[in-house]
Amino acid sequence: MTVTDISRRKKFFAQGNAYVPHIVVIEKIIEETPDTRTFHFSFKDEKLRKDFIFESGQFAEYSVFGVGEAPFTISSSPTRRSHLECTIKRVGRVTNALHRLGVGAEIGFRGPYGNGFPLDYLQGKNLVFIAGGIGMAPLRSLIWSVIDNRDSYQKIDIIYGARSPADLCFRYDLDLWGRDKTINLVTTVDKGDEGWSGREGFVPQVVEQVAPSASDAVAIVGGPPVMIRLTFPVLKNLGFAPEQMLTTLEKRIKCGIGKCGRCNIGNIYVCRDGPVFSYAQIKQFISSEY
Amino acid sequence: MINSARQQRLIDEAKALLKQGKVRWIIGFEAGSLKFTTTPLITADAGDTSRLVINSFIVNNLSNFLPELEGRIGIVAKGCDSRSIVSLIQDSKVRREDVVILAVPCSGLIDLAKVEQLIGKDRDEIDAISRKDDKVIVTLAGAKREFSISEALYDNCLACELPTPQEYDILLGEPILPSNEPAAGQKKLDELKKMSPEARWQFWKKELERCIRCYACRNACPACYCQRCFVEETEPQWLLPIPHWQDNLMFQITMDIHVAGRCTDCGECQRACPVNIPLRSLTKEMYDIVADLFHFKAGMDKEALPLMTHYEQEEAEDLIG
Amino acid sequence: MEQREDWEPKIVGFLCKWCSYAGADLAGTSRRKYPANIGIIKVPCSGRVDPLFILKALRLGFDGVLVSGCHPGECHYLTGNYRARRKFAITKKFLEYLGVDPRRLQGSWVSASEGDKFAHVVTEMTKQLKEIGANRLFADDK
Amino acid sequence: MADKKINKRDIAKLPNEWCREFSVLVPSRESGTVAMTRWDGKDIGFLDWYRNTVVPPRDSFLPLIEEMFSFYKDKDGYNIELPPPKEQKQLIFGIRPCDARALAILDMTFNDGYQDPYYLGRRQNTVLVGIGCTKAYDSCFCTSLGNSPTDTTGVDLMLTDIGEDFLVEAITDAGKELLTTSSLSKATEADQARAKVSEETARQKVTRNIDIRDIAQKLRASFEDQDFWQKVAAKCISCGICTLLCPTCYCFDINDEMSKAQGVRCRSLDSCSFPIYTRMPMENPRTEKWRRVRNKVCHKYEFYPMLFDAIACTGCGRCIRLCPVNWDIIQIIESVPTGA
Repeated sequence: MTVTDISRRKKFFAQGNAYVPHIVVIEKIIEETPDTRTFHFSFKDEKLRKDFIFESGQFAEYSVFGVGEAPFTISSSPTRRSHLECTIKRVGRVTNALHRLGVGAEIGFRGPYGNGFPLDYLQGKNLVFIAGGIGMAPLRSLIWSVIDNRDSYQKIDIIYGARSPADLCFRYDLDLWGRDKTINLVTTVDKGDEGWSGREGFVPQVVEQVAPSASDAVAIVGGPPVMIRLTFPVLKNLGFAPEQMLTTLEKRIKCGIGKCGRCNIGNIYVCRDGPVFSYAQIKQFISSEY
Repeated sequence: MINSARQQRLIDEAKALLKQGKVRWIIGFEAGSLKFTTTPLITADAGDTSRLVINSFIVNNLSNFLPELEGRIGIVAKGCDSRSIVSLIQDSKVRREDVVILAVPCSGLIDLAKVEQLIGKDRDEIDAISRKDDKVIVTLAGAKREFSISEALYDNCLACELPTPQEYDILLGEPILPSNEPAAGQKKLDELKKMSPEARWQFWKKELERCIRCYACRNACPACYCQRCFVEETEPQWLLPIPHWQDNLMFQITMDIHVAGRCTDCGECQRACPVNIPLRSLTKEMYDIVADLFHFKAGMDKEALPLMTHYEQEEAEDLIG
Repeated sequence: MEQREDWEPKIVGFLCKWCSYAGADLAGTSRRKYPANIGIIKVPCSGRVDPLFILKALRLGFDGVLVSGCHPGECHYLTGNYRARRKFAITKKFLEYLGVDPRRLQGSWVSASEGDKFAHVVTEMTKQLKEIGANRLFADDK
Repeated sequence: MADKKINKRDIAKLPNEWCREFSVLVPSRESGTVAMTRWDGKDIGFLDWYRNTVVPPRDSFLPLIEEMFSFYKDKDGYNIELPPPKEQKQLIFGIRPCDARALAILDMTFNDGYQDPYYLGRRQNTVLVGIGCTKAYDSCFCTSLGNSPTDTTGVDLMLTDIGEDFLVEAITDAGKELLTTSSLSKATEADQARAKVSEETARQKVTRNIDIRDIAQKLRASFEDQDFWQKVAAKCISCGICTLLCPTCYCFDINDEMSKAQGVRCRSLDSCSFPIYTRMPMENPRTEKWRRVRNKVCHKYEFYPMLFDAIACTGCGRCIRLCPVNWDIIQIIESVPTGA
């Protein structure tokens, strides 16, 4: 394999420099869980607001000036262009700083980066979305995009789990998807509480129970590494071939454009060759490097 | 004192330890891939022990590897290394019963940088370097030149207080007494102390300007064993991972303070530095301060309580009002 | 660098919450006057003061650092201040060797009832720091 | 061939001439270590002692610390300013063939896909004048990697020691433009022959060799051989010397630095030897040192060739020479199991 050809990817450089961010303004903040927020934001630059396009699954580098940069996938759908969204869990220095910001604050944005989900490949297929916790963020972008072009796809299953009911993100979306007759939504939590009447159990187990058919289907998995690692074998048992399993990986990414080195899994750079991969592409390394 | 004899004894002992299952690992030195170098040999295979060497270039403080290995370990230790082992035991990083100390009385190691200075040639061009009593003999293009040990040994070796380990299981060779060159080992520090405070700070500023923040000084140091160093903390971020001299110096000062009472003046930090920062001129001063204020010398007394967990009612009183 | 006439030194004080912090409080409530040059950080014990804190304060450009705890024998945790003293002593000596004016780093024992002493310590330290001038140790221009 | 030569006595005339147009860098010991520093117009004595720098010349293109842009906030929000472009052109006098080739290898990464304006800007602004080696360190192994002590890959102008003179070869057009000084005379066929001998003599002095045939395949086959990797990583102390001072290592970190109202976004070199290099708040795929060692070796000899068809190593030997524990990449490469 040689380097992924990215010449056809859309690039939106500020000042002609791949490392310089655009300024975006936070317009709305949604408290998803006690430690996770979704930020709605738009470019400060009028023209860019119109011109900017991206693909589901692509990510961007967000900066809090004076604190630093961190990568997050864009969690809104490219089919809904009034603003952009990203969903961020408070885990480290940059995310803590982001959580301290309010509506009206300016942050830096570079992107979109990475490959996005292969829509051509997904079209006409049955789609099985499997997500855990904040791993729903990139999938949610694709789910809305699929819903907005519903006729191009077949059956849709969504299996979504979190540690506890309070840790389920995008509950407003789950409501809508739950009511949509063309979607089979299954939510689960590792451990329920008094108010919880739904399923209990880890995502891989629930996938086993739901047992989506592999025929003409593609499974799209998003979540913490351990969930991804455990879900692949379950899907394999259900008859999914390596090419039929997609995932989006998370690594420590700094530059976002394949230079700074740290996001590699073997010869693959998650930031430019991914973050969306089929199991076929990464199975050589996934056991020991992810 | 005959190296080949005690080297053979070391090989026999190490082999026996592994074969009899008395240790799981042997840590010693083998010949390095470059001239006048040795390299750590860490092995569980009795067959490898025949590669063990003892010579004037066994520089590394192998106790650095103790905390990361599991199981009982046979370790080759010079005097300074043995002090580090004692210190690690006192800090509960290593248990005494988990180490078999193969003690090597050491008459000092040859400082290749000094030799290069003395002869004005790179080490690659030297044919041979040998040690005879208090002389170091360098052979260059067939010609022999003699230097005194005070010219050619490491500064910390000249100041060595414990050439023969006190704490050991197997002693290889006859004990050696400390050399009488402590003043030679103190020369660089004395020069610094003669300078004005401003000039001293400027000196360190200039030296730390070329620090590349590779952390070799920290990683080569057996006293620096924290799983997570303050330089890696991000909340709060004590210093940026950008090698500006200010942060380099702050890192260095803090590290020296953090290892106070555990530093045995083994000299590994300075030796590890790829850009020749005279780090021992920092660590040795801290060593002297600790000795002066608290009569404490790391690893010299295995009954002593670690410096920072202990106190005397009456000490250093004039420093706080 | 020329020192401005109206320049005032900035001090960081790491004060033990069981004694010196209360002492500072007392100095305030009893309206005992002392310079406003000190910014106070409450610590659970003077033993909590890692020399790293001192270095960081100097690195940030503070002109002086004060570490203040309970008198010997009066530590809430019995021995914390004795251990603090060891750390403090080696730090002070070492910084002096590096070329830092020893007056930039000072230690004191101040109990909860010694509001006057606290005021005195800060006044005296401020005076000394005015003599030695601003901390330009980590400035880039020299 | 219109090669020139210059007498060694006149060598200072070259940088003297060049420093009118260029900021000339030469090897120096000024900083306490050997690095390329700005020429003071006088001392050309490095020719007597210089073998190679400790800090690779890569530092002139991808420096240890670099300001990417500055930012400040005013009433309209954040503003970002790029540093002004460097006006004066740079000339590195005395770069060794291994390090010049290293730059050609780095170009692949920094040119690919998204161009890196900082690195490439300096590359375009710099002329490289190489001096062929006459001596080798006992850690040198350039000849094993298809390189040679007098190789001209990546340089604009090449000087080869032919006894009393240096043979001066213009490799590129930029190199030709440097041949203006009157001290140059025409090289004869005998001089060319002497250069050949000189090269051969220098080659003989490179005593260490590795067999790199099928190395990428061998590494791939051994990727999961944990015993092997644990063994070769045992004595590594996870410092950053072998990476930060490697002429083909380029990994960097990006951080913000604040001073009062203004901030600077900096990039600084990073090392895959450090556990924090891959550390994320919740996970770290390479906490164990053998994984980091494996990544380092494989990146140079397997991954980089897969991506760009070039081994990311030029045999300069710095990683061996400067390693505090004499961790030796040659021995590692030699001992990779055949995977059969």
